[in-house]
This record gives sequence, structure tokens and C-alpha cells, in this order.
Amino acid sequence: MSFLGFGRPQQSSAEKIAAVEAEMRLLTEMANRLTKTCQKKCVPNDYREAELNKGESVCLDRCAAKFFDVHMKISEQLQQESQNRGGGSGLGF
Amino acid sequence: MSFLGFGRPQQSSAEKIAAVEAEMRLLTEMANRLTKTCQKKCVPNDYREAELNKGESVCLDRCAAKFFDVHMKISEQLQQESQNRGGGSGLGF
Amino acid sequence: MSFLGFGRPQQSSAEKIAAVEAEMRLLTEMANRLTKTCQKKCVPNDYREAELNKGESVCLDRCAAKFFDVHMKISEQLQQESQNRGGGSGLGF
Amino acid sequence: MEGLTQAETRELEQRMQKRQVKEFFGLFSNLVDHCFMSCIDDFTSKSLTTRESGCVSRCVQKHMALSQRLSERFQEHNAQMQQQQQQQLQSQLR
Amino acid sequence: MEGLTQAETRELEQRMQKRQVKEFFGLFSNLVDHCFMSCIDDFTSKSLTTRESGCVSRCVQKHMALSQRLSERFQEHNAQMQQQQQQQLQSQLR
Amino acid sequence: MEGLTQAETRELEQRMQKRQVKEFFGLFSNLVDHCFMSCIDDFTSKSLTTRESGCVSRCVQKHMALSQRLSERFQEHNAQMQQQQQQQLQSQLR
Repeated sequence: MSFLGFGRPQQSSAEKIAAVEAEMRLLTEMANRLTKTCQKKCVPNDYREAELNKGESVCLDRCAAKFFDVHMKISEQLQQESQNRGGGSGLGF
Repeated sequence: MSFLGFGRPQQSSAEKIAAVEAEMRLLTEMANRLTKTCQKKCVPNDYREAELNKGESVCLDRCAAKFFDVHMKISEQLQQESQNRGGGSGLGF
Repeated sequence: MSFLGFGRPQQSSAEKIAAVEAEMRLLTEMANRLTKTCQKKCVPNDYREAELNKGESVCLDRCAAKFFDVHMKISEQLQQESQNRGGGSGLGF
Repeated sequence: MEGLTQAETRELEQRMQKRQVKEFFGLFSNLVDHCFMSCIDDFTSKSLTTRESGCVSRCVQKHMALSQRLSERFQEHNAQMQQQQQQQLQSQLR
Repeated sequence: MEGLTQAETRELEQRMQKRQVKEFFGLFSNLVDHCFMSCIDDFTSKSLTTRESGCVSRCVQKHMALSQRLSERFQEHNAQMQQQQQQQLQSQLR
Repeated sequence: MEGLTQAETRELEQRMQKRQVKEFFGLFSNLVDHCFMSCIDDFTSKSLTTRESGCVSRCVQKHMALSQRLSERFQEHNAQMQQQQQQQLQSQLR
């Protein structure tokens, strides 16, 4: 039940641990990018208040929803592209 | 005598080495951030001269002093926050 | 036949593998920087077309050529500097 | 963590702890960078001004609030994704 | 890969594979970041607008075209560098 | 390095060397990026102009001067921090 196929049978210990680690790293990375990106989009840099105001909060929620959509969309587009070319990541290098 | 508690008794070899390594990594990381940040704040990007002029040098020294202060201040604020909440990093993820 | 001296005699297995790995990491890093930098210089962020137009393509080729030149130039300058000082990377930290 | 033995779970936890320390320092450095860049603009003296100091403090609080909020959205999203994957699997097994 | 035994080559390939997975996720994250920052500007709703959606799709296609092109230039450059090094070595050995 | 045996010190030194190589390449890449972004703006030809070439050279020199200066401030700061920690420890032990 995993993005990276964790749970496939007959993996060695090291492989299973590496797979779980890779998935957690991926999720953390995605969470960090989400924070950085939506902060830039929704919260001005002058910090006149310490609390999120209503507008900022709503903006963050929508930004997060759009971020997940874009993530999914690009992921699908790359898979599509990669199938069309018959393999390869499509990311160039 | 260390930020990360290096020097505590009864650590294994591997733990001691890992602690020293982590501390050095932390210091290097901080040094790199300091350079990047104060370069942006004090030195214009047109590079008409090869030497630092007086104004830039003074700005860099003050920028470094403020950087250490902000570092310390935020570190204390996070510790405070973390104690108020009873644990956790307070950084969200 | 290598930037990092891979191919020197009498290296252990681990050393040889580490050297090849380091060189590949270096090349990948350089390729990623090249992409990021020349994208910023040559391709506007509005994405009205999906294809590279003629002007963008020519700009990318020239940008790449200049990037390799700057890379080489700075590498030589640092070596020069380091010899003048009698060792040290010249990068400060 | 279905599929891992106890020893594997222990090994994984140790690695995760190391990763979390590294992760924490990365986030901390980003926070210092961001609040410094946003709040510090006066280099006529080497002491923080009252304005700068207040700005940094609010920057940290606001950052914690926003990363808390986004973390909740992220966890909701992941839970939803997992549910969808499970339903897909079950419909395939039928 | 002159100079490596078969076992070393296998070990190296395994490490390279791991590195490529990591590398791929890094590039993917950068692409998501870049296209999101470039294309998404409307936060009056939580669904992507038609304009945003089209922009993201073109952004990905253009990014693939440009990284393909730069990759070719990069490989040409490396081939040239290697040739120069070999010529230098040969003239030193003479 | 009080508290480490000779073997541990050797192991640590080897790791540090590896780290320094990695570190150096990171700083080098950052320098290339920064000076390229700051100095290169003419894409009507594929050769560096005299102006660009001079700008890159000054950019490198200035960067070295500034990172040297900040490195000194950083070391002073660390020495001061260590002294404070030692004094604190001694007053606690009294």
C-alpha cells in the first residue's frame, strides 16, 4: 500500500527498510516544498502580525489543494510521456 | 563542551563520531547560510570592483553579528515554544 | 581519464567505487545547475507555448557554452589563487 | 508497518531518528534564513533594533502556525490517497 | 569502466540505481515547484482553473524539451573534454 | 578532541575529508551559479564578452574576500560561545 511499492513480497530486510525510508524521505521532501511554496504564495514577508489572518488561512488551504493537484497532474503527465517514449524518466538527465 | 552534547560519558565509538560529525555539519551549514545571506544583504551583484570596499566590509561585520543574534533568538523561541507545548519541535512537520 | 583522478593505480575497491561515484555526482550536480540557470536566463515563466521556439533554443545553446566557459574559468582562477596562497581551497570555510 | 519484523522495525526507528535530527536542523536553518531575509534591513548598527526583533519573533510564530496548518492538510491528503489505493486494490481483488 | 572488476561494477551499478531514484525525485520536486510557482496565482478557489491547468501542462512539456536540449549540449561538452584530456596524456607519454 | 581514542580520531578524519570534498564542490557550484547569474546577460553570441569575463573574475575575488571575512567573524563567534559555555559549566560545578 505505497507509492514506492513497499509491501511487495520477498524483499530482503535491507530492501524493505530502504523502501520505507525512501517513502518517508519523499513525503518529508514534499511537505517541505509545500510549506515553502504556499508560504511564498499566501503570506507576505513583512510580519506585522504573529497570527495567520482569515485570508491567509483560506489561501493556504486552497494553495495546498492546488499543490496536491499539480503534483498528481505532473506525475501522470510524466508517466504518460515515459510510456509514449517507451521508458526513461523524461526528465532529461 | 558542545551544542549537541558531545562529551557525554558512555557513548559508543560510533555514537561519539556521529555526534562530532553532526556538530561539524551543523557549523558548516550555518557558515554557508551566513555567507549566502550577508552577501545578498551587503554586496551588490554588479561586481564593478574586485575588492570589498569599506561600506561593504562594515555591513558584512554587522550582518554577521545580527545573524548570530537572530540564530540565538529563534533557537530560544523554539525551545520556549516546545516547552510550552510539552515536547515536539514546533516546526510542524 | 577523469576529473577526479579515477584510474590511479593501487586504489582499493571501495576507493575506486567512491571515486567513480563522486565523479558521477559531480557531473549530475553540474547538469542540474546548468538546467536551472539557463532556464532562468532563456525561457520566460509564462508558458504560453509548450514548445521551445527558435529564439529560446539558440539562447539555451549559447547559455550552455557560456556556462561551461565560466565553470572552467572559475575553476582555473581558484587553482591559481590556491597556488599563490600555497594551498587551501580559497573558498573561505 | 505490516511486513517488517521487530528487528527491522527497530533498525528503521534508529534511522528515522537520525533523519529527524537532520531534518530538524534543515528546517531550523530555513527558518533563520527566511526570517532574517524578511526582517533584517538596517545595517547602521550591529544590534538588532526593536522593530527587527519584534518582526523576527512574529515571523517565527507565523511560520509555526502556517506549517502546522499545512501539515494538517498534508496528512488529510495522505489519508485520502491511502484510502483510494485500498479501495482500488479491493476492487481488483474481487 | 576500465580498472573495475566485475564485482566492483555490480556494486557500483546498485549504488547508481539508488542514486538515480533519489535524483529523479529531486528533479521531479523541482519541476513541481517551478511549474506551480510559474502557473498558479489564483487562490479564490481550490480547483485548478483551465488556464492554470494548461499552463502546468505546457510548463512540463517545455521543461522536458529544454532539459533534453541542454543534456545534449552537456554530453557533447563532456565528450570534447575527455578527448582533450586523452590528447594531452598521449602527448605527455611521447 | 578529548574523549576520542586514536582509532576513532582516524575514522573521524577520514569521514571529514570525504565531507570536505563534497562541501568544496557544493561551494564551487554555488559560486559558479552566483557569478553566472550576476555577470552573464548577453546571449547574442556563445563567447564570453570582455565585460562578462572581467565581471566573473571580480565576482570570484570579491566572493573569496567576503567569505574569508565572514569566516573570521564566525570563528570569533564560536570561540566566544565556547568560552561562555565553559564559564557556565565551571560556575555550576563550584
